[in-house]
Formats: sequence, C-alpha cells, structure tokens
Amino acid sequence: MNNGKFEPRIIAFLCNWCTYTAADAAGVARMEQPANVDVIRVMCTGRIEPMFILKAFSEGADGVIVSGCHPPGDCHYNNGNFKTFRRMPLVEALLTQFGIDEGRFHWGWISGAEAPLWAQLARNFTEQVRALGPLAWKSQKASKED
Amino acid sequence: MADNQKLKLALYWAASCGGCEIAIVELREKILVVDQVADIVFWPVAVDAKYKDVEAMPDQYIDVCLFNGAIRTSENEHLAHLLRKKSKVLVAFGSCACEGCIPGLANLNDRQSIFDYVYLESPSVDNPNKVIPQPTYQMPEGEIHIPKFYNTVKTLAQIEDVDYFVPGCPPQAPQVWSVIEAIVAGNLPPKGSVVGANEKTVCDECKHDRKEKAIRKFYRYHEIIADSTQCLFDQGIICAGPATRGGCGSLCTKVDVPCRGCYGPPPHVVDQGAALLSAVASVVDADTEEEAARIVGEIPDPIGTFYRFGLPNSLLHRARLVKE
Amino acid sequence: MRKITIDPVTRLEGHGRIDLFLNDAGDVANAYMVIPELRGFEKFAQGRRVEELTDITPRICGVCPEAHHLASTKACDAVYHVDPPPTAKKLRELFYSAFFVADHTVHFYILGGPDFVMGPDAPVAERNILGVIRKVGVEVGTRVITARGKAMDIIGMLGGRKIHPTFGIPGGVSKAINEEERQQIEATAREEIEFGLFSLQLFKDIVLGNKEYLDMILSDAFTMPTYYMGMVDANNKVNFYDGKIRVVDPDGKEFVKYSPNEYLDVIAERVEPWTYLKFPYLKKVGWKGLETGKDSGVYQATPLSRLNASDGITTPRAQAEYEEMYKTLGGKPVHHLLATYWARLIELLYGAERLLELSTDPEITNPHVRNLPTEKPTEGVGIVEAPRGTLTHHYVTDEKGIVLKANLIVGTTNNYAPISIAVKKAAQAVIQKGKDITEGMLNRVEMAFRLYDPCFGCATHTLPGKMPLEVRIFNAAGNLQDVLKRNL
Amino acid sequence: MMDAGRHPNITLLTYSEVTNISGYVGNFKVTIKKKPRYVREDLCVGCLQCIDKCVFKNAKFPDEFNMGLNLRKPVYLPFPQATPQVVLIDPEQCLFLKNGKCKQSCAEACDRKAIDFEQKEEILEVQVGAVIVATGFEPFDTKRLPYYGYGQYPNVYTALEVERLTSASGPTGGEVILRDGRHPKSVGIIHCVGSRDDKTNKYCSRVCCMYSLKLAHVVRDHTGAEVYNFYIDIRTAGKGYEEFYDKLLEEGVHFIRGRVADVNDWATTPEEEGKLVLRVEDTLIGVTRRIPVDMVILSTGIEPQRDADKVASMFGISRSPDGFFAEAHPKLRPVETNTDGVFLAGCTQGPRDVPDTVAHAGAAASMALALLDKGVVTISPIVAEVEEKFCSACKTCLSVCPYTAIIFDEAKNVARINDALCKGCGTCVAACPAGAITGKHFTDEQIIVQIEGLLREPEELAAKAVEGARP
Repeated sequence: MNNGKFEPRIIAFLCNWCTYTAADAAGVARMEQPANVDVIRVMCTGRIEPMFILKAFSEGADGVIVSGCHPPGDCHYNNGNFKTFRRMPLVEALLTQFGIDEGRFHWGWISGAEAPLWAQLARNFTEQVRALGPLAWKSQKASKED
Repeated sequence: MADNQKLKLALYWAASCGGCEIAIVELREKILVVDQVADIVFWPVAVDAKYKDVEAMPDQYIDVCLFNGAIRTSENEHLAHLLRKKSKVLVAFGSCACEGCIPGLANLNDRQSIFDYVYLESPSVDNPNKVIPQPTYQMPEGEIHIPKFYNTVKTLAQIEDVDYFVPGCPPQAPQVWSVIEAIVAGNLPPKGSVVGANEKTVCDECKHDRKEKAIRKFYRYHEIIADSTQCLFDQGIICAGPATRGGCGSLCTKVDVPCRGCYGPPPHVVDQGAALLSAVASVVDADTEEEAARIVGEIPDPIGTFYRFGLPNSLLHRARLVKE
Repeated sequence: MRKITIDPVTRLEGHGRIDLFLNDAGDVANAYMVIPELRGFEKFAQGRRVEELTDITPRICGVCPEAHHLASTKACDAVYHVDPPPTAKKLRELFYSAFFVADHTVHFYILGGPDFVMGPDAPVAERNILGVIRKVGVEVGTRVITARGKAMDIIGMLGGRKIHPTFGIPGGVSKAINEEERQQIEATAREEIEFGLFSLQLFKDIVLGNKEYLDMILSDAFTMPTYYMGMVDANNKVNFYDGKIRVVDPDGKEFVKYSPNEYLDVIAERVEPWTYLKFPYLKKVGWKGLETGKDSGVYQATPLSRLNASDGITTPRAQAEYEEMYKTLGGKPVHHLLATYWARLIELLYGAERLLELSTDPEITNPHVRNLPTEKPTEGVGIVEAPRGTLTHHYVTDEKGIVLKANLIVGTTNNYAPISIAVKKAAQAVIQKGKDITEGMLNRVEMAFRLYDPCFGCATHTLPGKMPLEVRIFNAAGNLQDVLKRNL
Repeated sequence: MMDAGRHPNITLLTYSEVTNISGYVGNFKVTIKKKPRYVREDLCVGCLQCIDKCVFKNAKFPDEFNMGLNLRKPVYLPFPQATPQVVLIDPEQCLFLKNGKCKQSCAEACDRKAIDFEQKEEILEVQVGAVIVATGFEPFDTKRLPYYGYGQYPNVYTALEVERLTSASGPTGGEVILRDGRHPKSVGIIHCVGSRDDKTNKYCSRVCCMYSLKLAHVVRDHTGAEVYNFYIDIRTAGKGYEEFYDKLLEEGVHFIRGRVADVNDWATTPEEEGKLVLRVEDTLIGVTRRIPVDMVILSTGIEPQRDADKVASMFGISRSPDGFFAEAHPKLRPVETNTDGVFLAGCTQGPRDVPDTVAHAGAAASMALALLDKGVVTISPIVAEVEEKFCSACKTCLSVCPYTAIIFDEAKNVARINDALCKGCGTCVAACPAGAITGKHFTDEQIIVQIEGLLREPEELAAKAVEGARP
C-alpha cells in the first residue's frame, strides 16, 4: 500500500523466449513499467498449468497475465502456444464462474521484439486491475466466520 | 463398557448423505468381525445432547474417529473440534470430509441465495409471510435452536488437524475393509496420508481401450452412444478418470458412464479440477485460436464439470463471496 | 414448563432432534421434530448440465440414492422429451425392484424391526441386529445379510456403483445386460421371493402371534387417519417406478390422481422458522397446522400409504398378503401406523416377484437400451416411489439443457408433518404426569418416527447397537433439571 | 556439385523426397521416396542419344529450368550441369508411359540399355546421425501483384527469366530478345517485388539489389539499352558490392528512387506508343514520372517453400513469423534448430546470397560433423520425466508433445520420455492430469513457492526474516 492508495499485485507468467525476452528488453531499455507486475518465467506458455493461475489468485493476486509467443509460428517449441490457446479460453470461463472479473486475467502474445508492447500491457493492465479494486481472495479463504 | 483391550472406534457424520454409513454396512458379514476387535463408542455421536458425554471423556480417549460429512453448519464445526480433542487419530472418511463432495457445489452460492431459493422462490413453496428458519426461535412453549448455516462448505482438514484421509463417494467396501485392517493392526502410514485408495488413477483400473487423444468435439454423455470398448474421453466425453485417484475399481466406466472424480486428486495433483481442465483442453485438436475457442466453448459449466467433488478443497474453495 | 430433547433421532439431510415441552403438570404440551440441517441442492443444481443431476441429486441421500437417481433420470427424459426404449425402462424397474428388496430388508431387520422382534422394552443392548440374530438364530442373520447383499449386487451390476449408481441416462440406460447376467438376476429373484415369504412369516409369528404387540399396533397412540399417497399403474395397482400418483382421503376414497407434471397443482410446502425442513401438504385441502383428519392437508407417503392408495398388487403372492393384511386389520384404509412394518414386507415380496417377472422377460437382454434425444430441452418432472415416500424431481432448463430451476420433494419430507404429529401423539400417550420417564417410554416415542424411515431409525439402531441416547429435561425456567441416559 | 556427386562418402539421392523421420539425435531413421525416372542411373552416361531419337521430332513441352522460355522433349536432362548427368522421362508426357503406345525409339537408341520403363517408386530407409535441411526457397509469385502486369503484358519478365535470357547456355544463347523478337531499347527493373512490402513480405530478400545490378549491367552490355532501376534503397552490403554499384553509376545506368505504382500500356504521348509505361514517384526530386520502356524486369523476392509447414512438423523445426525455419539462436546458434541433430543451411532459414549460403552450409556441415565425431550427445538438463509409479496410461501426454519425445511403453503400460528428444518445454507436464510428469527445473513445487513468495504480505515477509535469523 502506498499512501492508502490501492496497489494491485499482479503475477505474470511469461515464456522464456518471447514475452520474457520482451520484458527483459523493456527493462534494459528503461521503459516505464509499474512495479505491480511480478514475473515468473517458464520455458514455454505450454508449461503454464491452469493451476498456477488459480494458485496466484488464491494467494492474493489481484490480476494474472499469461503471455508467450505469437501463434502459429513464433513458438520456440513449435506449438507450445497452441496448448495455451486451447487451455486459456476454458480458464477464462472457469474464472468467470468463480466470480473473478474478466478484467483480472489477461492472456496473449508478445514477441521478443515487442518490448514496448510489454511495457504498455504492464501499465494498462495495472490500471485496469486497480480500477477493479482488491480481489482479496486470501482473506476470503482465511475467514473463520463463515 | 468396553473391554479396555479393544480398540475404541467412533464414527460421526457431519453434513453428509448417509452413503458412508451404508458403505460400512456394505462390509456385510465382516461387520461382525469389526464388532469383535473394536468397541464402537459412538456411531453416530449425538449432537448437542451428547456434548457433555464427549466432553466428559479424557482427551484422546477415542483411538480412531472416522469422520464423514463436510462442515456446513456451526454444529458440524463444533463437533469436529470436540472429536479432534478426544481422538488419538482423526480420519476424514469419504469425499465430503476429504474434499467437500457434491454438497460442496453449494460454494457456488451463499447462504442468502440458498435460503431465498429454498424458502421463498422454489415453485412448490407456499410462504406468504416470507418465513425463513432462524438459529433461535421463540415458540409459545419455549425456545428452539437450530445451528447456524454457514456461507461456505468446508472440508474437515480446513478446520481441524486430520491424520488420514479415506476418499470416495462413498469409499468402496474393499477399501474400507483394508483401512480397518490397517487400523486394527496398527499398520498406518505417515500422518497426512491418503489411505484406502491407489497411487495411480482410475484409468489404471479402467478396461476401456485408450489411444492418443485428439478431440474435435465434446459430447455430453446423453448425446452419443459411446463405443463401450473404447476410452470415453477419447470419444469426446469428458471423463475425470485421468485426474482421479484410483481405488474404486472404475465402477462408473464399467457401465460406460464417465468418471466424475469422487476419489479426489491423485498424489501429486494440487487442484483436481485445474488438472482435468488442463488435460481436456490440451488434447483439443485445433490449430487456430478461433477453432480452439469454439471447441472448448462448447463445454458448459466448468466448475460443475471439473470440480464436481472437490470445490471446497480446490485452491479457490468457493465462488467469490460478495459481502452482504 | 420443561423441555426434553431427544437427540439424535434422524438421518435425513443430516440430523434430527425432538424437543418435548412439558407443562407444569408434567404433561406433554408440545413436541417439535427439528431438522437442523440443510444443504441446498435445489439452489446449486442451478447452472449444472441437467443430465448431471442424475449423478448430483443422489447425494441428497446415501441410503436411497437409487430413488433419486431414477427420479432424476425420469425428469431428464421429460426435459429432453425422449422416450427410452422398452428394455431400458424394464432394466430401470428391475434395478429399482432389487433396491426395494435391499432397502426394506435393511429397515425390517436392522433399523426398525428390532423394535418388534425384541420388543420395545427389551434392553438397549439387545434391541439391534445382533439381538435379532440371537433371538431368531444365526442362520437367519446370515440369510438377511445374504439376501440384502445379493440384491445390492444386482444394483452394482446395473448401476456401476452400489451406492450412488450412475447408469441412468436421459433416453435410457448406459448398458444392456447379457444372458449370463440375466440368469444371475433370475436366480437371485427366486431366492428373494423365498426370503420375502420367510420374512412375512417371521413377522406374523413374532408380532401378530403376540397379543401385546397386536394391541400396541391397534392402540390409539399409533393410529392416525390422514390422506395417503402412492403411485399406481393404469389399473390402480401398486407401482414403484412409473404411473400416476393417487391420493386417497382418510375414508379411502380417491381424492386426486395426478401425472408427475401436475404435481404443483396438488402439493405445496410450508416453511416454519424453527426447522430447516419444509412441510408439504395437499394444496386443495390447505395447511391447518400439524393436524390429522380430512380437513387437514397433511398426508402420508409410506409403504402403508401406498397400499392404502392402491386397489391391489399385480403379483400373486404379494396380492394374497395384501388381502390378508386388510382382512386382519379391519379393511381399507388402515390407519394403524405400526402396520407400516407389515406393508413394508408386502412391498419387499412384491419387489422380489417383480424382479423375477422382469428378469424372465424375453426383452430384458435386448441390446437396444438408449434413444438419443433430438428435441430441445425445456422442463420436466420425474416421480418414483422411494421406499420412504413419493419422490418428485422437477427441472427447468434453458435451450442448452442448463438448469435454471430445480425443485425436489423428497420421500421423507412428505412425511415430515405426520411424523411430527405421530411423535407428539406418542409422547402424549406415554409421558404423563406423575410417571417417571423410562427408557421404554422414550423408545415408544422413537418408534413413532422410526416406522417411517430407516433414515430416521439408523441413528439409534446402529449395527452393533450401542448407541447412546440422552434426554435432557428442562424445567419451566429453562434450566437443566434431569438427565436420562441410555447406557452405552 | 560434380565433386559432391563423385565423393565416396556422399550418396546423392536426386528426384527423391523425405516422407518421414523418426528417432533422435545420433539415431534418426529417415524414410525416403525415390521417384522413378525410368532411366537407370548406374547405366546412363548422359550421352543424350535418347533425346535425339525420341519419337517427338520437335520439343513440345516447356523447359522448367529455363522458366518455360523454350521447349524440351519428354526425355530430357534437367539442365546442362545437372548432377548426376542422367536423363529422365516425364511420365505425364511420354507416349509409352501415358498410353503404352510408342515404338520406344529412345530405348533402341541407348546402347547401354539404360532406359527402363518398368522402374517403380522405391522407398528407402536410412539410418543417420544428423540431418541438414537445405530445402531452399520459392521465388515470389509475381501474379500476386497484378498492377505490375506480369502475365498480362508479354514484355514484363521476372528476374529469373531474364537471367536465363542473358545466359550463354540459356534458351537464346545469351541474346536478350523480347517475346516478339525485338531487342529492347529501354529496360525498367523494379526492385523489391514481394519484399519490404506490408502487403506481401515485410522482410528484405537481400539478394535482389545485387542481382538487379548484375542484370542491369549485363542487359545494357548485351543490348545497349537504357536501363532504369526503380528502388527503395540500394543495399550493397558485401565484399566488392558497393564498387560494382559505383561502376554502374558510372556506366550510365539510371537509378530512380521510388516504388513503381503500376505498369501499363496506355500511351498518353507519341513516345509512349507501343511501350510499357511505369508510373513512379521519384522521391529524390519529388515528382511523379512516367517512364516508357520496352521491357520490364521484376526483381522478385525470396519466400519459404510452400510445403515448409509440412517439413517443419516432420523435422520438429519451428518457424519464424516470416515462415522461414527458425534457427536455435539468431546470433549464437545460426545453423542449429531446436531439434538436436537437425541443422539448417541456406535460404531455408532466411534469404541469403551465394557466398553467405556457402558459408552457412559449411557451418552446418561442420556442426553435423562435430556432433557425429564426438560420438556422445550432450543434452539439456531441462527435460521432463515420467514418474512411472504415478502414470496410469491415460495417454493424454502423447499428442501434446511437439517433438514426439513421449512414447508409450506397452510392456510396462506407462508413458516414457526420451531425454534426447525432449526439449523441456513442459507442455506435457502441464497436461498430465495425474501429476505424474515432472518438468525438471520448472517443477510445480518451484513455481508454487515463487507464487507464494511473490504474494506474501510485507508482515509475513518480516516474520519470516525474523524466523530465519534465529539460530
């Protein structure tokens, strides 16, 4: 918390070859990015289990990003991103049913060459989640009362 | 009273259907053997009338307590705490106690919406005065108490320290028997273990033939007459077998009905629903985003499908609760 | 005013409890049968795929999941406007007949029966299945376990799981049976018929042959005229799986006969603030409180009710027993609650005979057991007779078969009002001023609910039979005055 | 080429196609379909007598090598320097193969009895340790840009066609003549056709500037025509390239900076009569110009082969957004792919000219040799592993692996992952519903503690720090 202003906590699962590279480049180039987004690197978005996303929300994340290489051809592992675009729509539907606002979950593609896009996503997404307010799943889980 | 040499066994139900009790009746003639080696000191334990009796027991008086049912009301929770104190070994028995089971789907709703529907909106209800049951109500003759209905169904382990877990809805008789044998022989694995189930999944026990999967269309099981020699999942019917602990004998797929996951997650799976969802989506045969979204978009009700038995025990426990 | 709590008594949706209030004179002022548990199935059924309710709703009750499974499957047939092939319907009924045999066996020998076989005043430690076995012989005990077990094996063969079976699918059943399986069922059916006849003989020997029991059955405390409900076929004969629901008035005259989809015209449910369970009643008569008789909408749906509501039974041996019962108890309808035990055994025999009829039906091994739904799902009601009463499932869906609304009127729920009345009546008859409250007295109160339902009975008659019962008596100030306890 | 054909350690399989590959680095099994050429390679010496004696007195079919600018017979040598020097018969055109009716004069003419009409397709299986994919490129199809008039105006040529015209061994013996037999007096060369263009390919095809300059020089040299180059930028990176450009400037070749809008034959002035007019904005002087010429040459770009997707999935190669095969690392591993043991050479990886291709191919060959010479293979530690105790043979993982690294062990009824094939992407780990697959170095446990750590509240972190500080 920063002077009482709500600072969303966002976890981003990024693939090593594309979006992580972009995020790295954005950092090296000193592009403006909010400190709200914490990155967890995996080799491929194909490795991202839906469980990770649920885990992040359950541990108190206010938003989650999944980003990797553009389909069809960008994936370092031929088609790991195919599995991502098969899984994520279903994850979205699941989160909606759990009552987690659509705007708290973003999945998409940013290539290694698109560092400015990454910085823009980090900024826009943080503001979008900020506007939605705290999700506070951790305290809902910890609640003894009900 | 019990012979002191005999094992002191207690069985208690919280929010459950009674199927776990019938599962014990399904031991058939072996129930007489149980009677010889153990004193069943409670089955079931009384509710408020018995608090004093249980409270009067020395701590850890009960050797093993098989606790079935989920935590739905204040009464369930109270008894869980009491029995933990009085038992050396507390066992979460059956799917409700282990992971919340089907009644745990109530975690999609909250107390208010359940009461509103059941007592006010349901088509056969006749309730012009909008009466809702109250925890305490003054009748002409005196006060009547009923327990508080919680917003959230919880598993036993979410409110108490649990020693062992016996999954299944209900646990199948041969598995129940092997657990009882292990208890009597004092041959129990490390605390926190799942007992009375396998390490492999339901697929290991399923007789249907499996192939490499590529699913173009998902079917609801009434929409297709499945080939009864082939894997139901391969045919596009979502089957929880791959993400469910074995031990039941794959009884549902034996009659060509898909597994719904009652034995809970396999050993290394953190969240059964997420694991099943991931597997189901991964084998969709679609090479464009649009096609993939179309095919998985035909799966209605993801929580009811992937979290049929485990919503309270899932990572998120319940749908988001909007404060009243 | 004193308050007595009998707890635990029930296995419905959880527990049950009786709160007895005594006035200063020591008489029973009122009795409340409290159901302190709710799980909200009707609410969380919303949003599910309707065909999945066949798997979800059985979790309402693990004692009679077969009933919920079939009521749900029939409701789904109706939602999808699909008529299952004849063999599928027969397999469902065959499965259901096996269930009735198993369930009624459990109730008579393990849960309710010990009251009779051992007598209400027998020591607690004797009033259980082990006591029954001691009294009637070990070979009988083995016979009971075997008879129940073999019926359960048929349930498992068809239904997959024995508890919470899964074979019913909108439009049919998941799997056909082969000749080998048919032969096993036929052999079991023949054994179950013998077992049914044997059980009826045992009942007659022990209960009817004992004047004290007969007096108790005929006594005012256990006599309660109400409306009776039960499912009947086209000829008004008893049927558990399919037909119309017939209600007769306390004089035995047909009050109404309705199809499943008309149930809302007949039944309504009352909400009370002191219990989580609702009270169903006959809408056209109206809710007059917990009252019996022709002017009160209270009705019963029990084995006895089913016989009262019917004109007979289609199978010969059960029909003979049916006639004998009414002859012995003075004609139709019978209002003596404890005759429910007799009726239950007649139903057991009917179930066994029906099992034989169906297992020898030339069509039963036909592999055509599914019709695929082709129409848009909308709304449907499915009704079966559960051992504990008429069971109604009503679903409304959207055009994709996602449940918008679900309503369930569960077997025992039908009887909530009569149970409450019966308990009060029994309590008033046995607990009177100046008398010390004894174990036997309380057991007689318990018998009033136990006869309705093994769900209720099992709380106090578990297999090894060492259940404690405690009654707390409060004085008018609400302070604990006395505690009565059954020994462990 | 001749050297390669003669080398004892090189088996050259021409007119053949790889249909399948299985196995892994050091141990590939390649299935090859060898098409029948109806001529026995071991007997034919390339005397070409059969061509002379073919019943077709005159050549009748377009010669593919010369871009259809001349004709050939059903029996033919693909091009003069073809290796091996062996003819083949086109079964779609040969009367005997087509109808079974021909006096087979070609066979009669062959005194080595090399012609064999009975030859059948052969399937070969070879065991190899490494594979170099050098499937080349496809020239940009100029018909995709109709405003340049290719196919509509006979005097619009592709660069490759003109290259054949200028060749001494080409269809005209090196004489640059138009389709109507005239010698062009003026020639326009349009650069970047199918390159550096948002509508077609965004990348630079790298070779077009230099070959355009070469054609400008040669055409001018052969015909004395005025030559106009229409370019966006002239890219002459390469040894001696800039000097060559300078020379052309001195020779008087015209350079107009601007992308040509279209080519048409609508004359607006007498000078434009009978000519092709190129409309272009000259961006150096800022005016729109109309340049009438006799001949237009389209400098077509380089594109991936049309079946690159099939080849990519067969060999487990990924593709960059432009469709070319992706190297393992653009700077550090330019000839390797993500599949160990599979290397890239030449334009299959991206546009490059001859010297670069030779260098790239040399590098690929050295990498392959270095791999084979070592005798052992080093693999990445980031691989997935099946814990057999928990695998229940649901077979979910089999179809998700991009490298077919997961095989099903029927005997033990479990899935197994081949370490040598696995690249560690972790897709199977995420798909395994039984939690039986571990992704080494990116395990569930490791990722979960990362999530928990990142989301720990400051108070929790402080508490943890105090706890950690205790002895």
